[in-house]
Amino acid sequence: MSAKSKAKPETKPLKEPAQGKVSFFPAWCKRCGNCVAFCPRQALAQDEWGHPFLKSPERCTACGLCEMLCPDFAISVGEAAPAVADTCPAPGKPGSPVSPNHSPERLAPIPTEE
Amino acid sequence: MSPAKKSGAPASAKKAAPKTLPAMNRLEVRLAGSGGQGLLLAGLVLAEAAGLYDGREVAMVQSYGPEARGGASKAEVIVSDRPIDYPLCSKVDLLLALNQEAADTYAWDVDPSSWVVVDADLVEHPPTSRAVALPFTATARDKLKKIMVANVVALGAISQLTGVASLKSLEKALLARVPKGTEALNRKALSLGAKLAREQAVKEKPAQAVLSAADF
Amino acid sequence: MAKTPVNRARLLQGNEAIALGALAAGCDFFAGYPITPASEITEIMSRELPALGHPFIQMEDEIASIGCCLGASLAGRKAMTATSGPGFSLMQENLGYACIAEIPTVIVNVMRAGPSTGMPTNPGQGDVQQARWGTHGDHPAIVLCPASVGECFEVAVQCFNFAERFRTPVVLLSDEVVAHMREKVTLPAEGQVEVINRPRPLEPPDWYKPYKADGSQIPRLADLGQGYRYHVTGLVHDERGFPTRRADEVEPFYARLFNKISRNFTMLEMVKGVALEDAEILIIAYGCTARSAQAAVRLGRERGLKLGLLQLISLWPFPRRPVEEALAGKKLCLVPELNMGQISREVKRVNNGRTQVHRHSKMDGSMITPEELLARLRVLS
Amino acid sequence: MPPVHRSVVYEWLRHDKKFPHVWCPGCGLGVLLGSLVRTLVNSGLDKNRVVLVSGIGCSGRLPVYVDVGSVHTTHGRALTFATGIKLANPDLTVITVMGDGDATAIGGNHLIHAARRNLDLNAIIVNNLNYGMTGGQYSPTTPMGAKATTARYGHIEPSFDISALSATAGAAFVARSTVYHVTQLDKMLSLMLQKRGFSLVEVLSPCHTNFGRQNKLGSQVDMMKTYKRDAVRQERWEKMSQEEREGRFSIGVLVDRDHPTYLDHYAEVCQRAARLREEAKS
Repeated sequence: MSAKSKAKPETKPLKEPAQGKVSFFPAWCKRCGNCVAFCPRQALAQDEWGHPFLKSPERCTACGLCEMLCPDFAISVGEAAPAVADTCPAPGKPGSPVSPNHSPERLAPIPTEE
Repeated sequence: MSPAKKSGAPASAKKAAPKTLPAMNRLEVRLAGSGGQGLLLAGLVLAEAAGLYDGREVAMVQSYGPEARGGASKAEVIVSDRPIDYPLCSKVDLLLALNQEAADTYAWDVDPSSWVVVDADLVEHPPTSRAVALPFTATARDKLKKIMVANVVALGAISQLTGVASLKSLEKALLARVPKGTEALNRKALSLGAKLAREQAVKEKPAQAVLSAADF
Repeated sequence: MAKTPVNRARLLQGNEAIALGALAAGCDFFAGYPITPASEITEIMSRELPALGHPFIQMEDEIASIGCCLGASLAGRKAMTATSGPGFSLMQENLGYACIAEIPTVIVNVMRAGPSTGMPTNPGQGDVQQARWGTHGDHPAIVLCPASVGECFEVAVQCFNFAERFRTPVVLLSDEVVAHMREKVTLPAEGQVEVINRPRPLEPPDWYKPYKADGSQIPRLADLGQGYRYHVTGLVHDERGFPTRRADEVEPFYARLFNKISRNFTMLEMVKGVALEDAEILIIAYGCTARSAQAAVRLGRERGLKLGLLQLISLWPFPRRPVEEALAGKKLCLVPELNMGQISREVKRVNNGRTQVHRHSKMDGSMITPEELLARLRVLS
Repeated sequence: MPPVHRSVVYEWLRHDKKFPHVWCPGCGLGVLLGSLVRTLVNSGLDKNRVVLVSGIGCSGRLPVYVDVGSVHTTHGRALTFATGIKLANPDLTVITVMGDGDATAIGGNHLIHAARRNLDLNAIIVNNLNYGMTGGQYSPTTPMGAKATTARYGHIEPSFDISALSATAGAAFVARSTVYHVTQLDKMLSLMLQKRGFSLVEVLSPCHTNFGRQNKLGSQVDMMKTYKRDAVRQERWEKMSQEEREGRFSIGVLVDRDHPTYLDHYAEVCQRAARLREEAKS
């Protein structure tokens, strides 16, 4: 994140705050950081495990860029967020609740060399 | 084995059944010349005449590759009453050579019983003294004013010499192949060739003439 | 096709007969690249297919040609390509793809003397083992080989029928002599040719698994773009077509790939016998060499030699049972080939030391002559 | 373009295929996959009439995730299979996804001929400047001087400009985009699908695992930021001087022209052939 864009004055009035409208599917998230890095309003942040969360819901305009830039279909904007609980994940299911210390890479099929 | 024995048509048999074709047990014909002399067409017409109109079994192969565009090229036609097994000439019964190079290149397997027919003007040194030299190209040029029908003149001649295909069938096969508007020319070329063979070759070398033209 | 009098005798070239056979078998797609001595097939298809409203395309190379055929076949067409040795070498990769993805297609290889450019206008039979083992990895192969113009037509039809029935690529191995020679043939009239079409799925799309087979071991193939949205890959795949490396899925996959062919050996083993009943000396031959062998049998019998010929139409799977039967009780067997012994090796394997088997190899760009065979037999017997 | 609800996107992904997919964390192929699915949804195409074809490499794994007919072919040959599919059934929308090595090295010949032929195919070339799946060897698009596992001391070959190459070869539509400019990427893919004739979109995508690491370019976030920094809209690019263009690249529609497609010509051939047949019969 660049400091420059942070300092940008807000010219446009904020849209309706989109609190609760960004869902994360941790089972699919590979914690690449695209969403956090390219959120135009720096509404997202990574937790200590690298998983993104909506840190500043009031800044979110539900523009959907994080969803589009997520390579793993692990973010959904504009839907009611499923309850994220600290329970055991059901791997591979979109929206499945997952514990923060779960490693999604382990679920990925091993890439085959060609 | 002479062509006479092979084609199995003694002179007497012809008169008894003028409409029936004589039995034929594998007659091998090689037509050779340079690319552009129309030997592939001659071979096709010969094969179709013998196969489709005379009702015999035929196999035909032709030379491929660069020699088809100049140099010595050839087409080989095998005619038989029985199914043909080996499709190439094993001992040629008739070699037609329309230029010197072809006469030199393709005469390696002629033997004393084979017919060797060469163009009288274009083959200066026939491969054997028994060769029948007929003026195919000169006839086409002088009498028909179309040098390109020399191959058809030659076809008419070899039909008379060996009976490999009847003249009637040759004419049918030829007319089915040639471009529209050239039918009369080709028909005339064929009959001139047959006449050449009858008048010159058969008269001059009656010992070798096995089948006379009258029957076909 | 125009109502050509197909049931009238015609003078046809081997390559022409292959093209007409393919059309009679329902071939409605052709992609090819010119190469001697196979170009006539491509030329004829370029003339016939547009008139029928079917696609023909000349691609940028042989790799593209077979790729194009495989794509078309997946989209429901009966596709064929034709080439010769150098092009066949280029096709090997996608031939393997067709094997593993189980895509029906017919590849004509008109053999010429090789390796490499070799002798483009001279016959050879050096691609026999390549047609079997040319691709990497292990897979079964169906390879048929005609010896006459009439057989070119029949074998082309058979190739399509096998390809469709077994959902596999089939190679038609012709050679320069057979391809270029013209013979009088009477083709069957339209509708008199047995045509087999691939089994298509019987279940609705949601239940379809492209690589799940019934007892026949041959899965049903849906046309791409007709509601069945399945995945095709050259990776080893599970029944749904998705890549897998699980041993419990990989092993059955390979087993099925082989079983679908090996369970049908009796249908696939095609041979023709000539004078085998009382023969003492056996000749086993295929392609143009079988013609020399036929002549040798005729001439040999005229001279009192009891010769018989087993002509192989299917080279792969190798017709083990007919060859074993023909070998039984013969004192001598000669296998003439225009290579250094690619089929004689198979005959020796099948014979297992019981009969004297000799190869007769010739690699000078010309056909083996009947007299040459008789001379060889005189020396051997 | 109207926003596509994620739930619709999920409908176009294969439910029986394991997610998360095989690509590295942050790989641009995932972004492209999302963009492609959104575009397909927006285009109003019937799932059953779309076929995705790919070659070999990381990009080759893309079609398997989309719930359409999908063919994962041999290395470099995607366009040949696609040609066959399109000719066999012209009603289908055929989209090929290839990598830079796939499309311009081993499949380079097929690419230029597909463009020349102008068959109505859609080609997406994901350009990550190296061979990712096999471990970061140099490809025809690797920049001069860059490091690769087969160019340890710096790459010495000039590189291909994929878009210029296909434009010269005769493609009807050529566009360039990056996985950072994702809304623009959506638009380019949508234009590509609408276009008749051979249409191609070159998509720059970071390979931080191989190319990035070897050339010390940082994470994919850093690499995507360079796209943001260096990309210039084609309209502006045309007005820029040579010096200004140095080190930058243009994105947007580079070529958009109308000429008859292969199938237009082939339909004429069929008519001509059928007419000659009729004449010969009578």
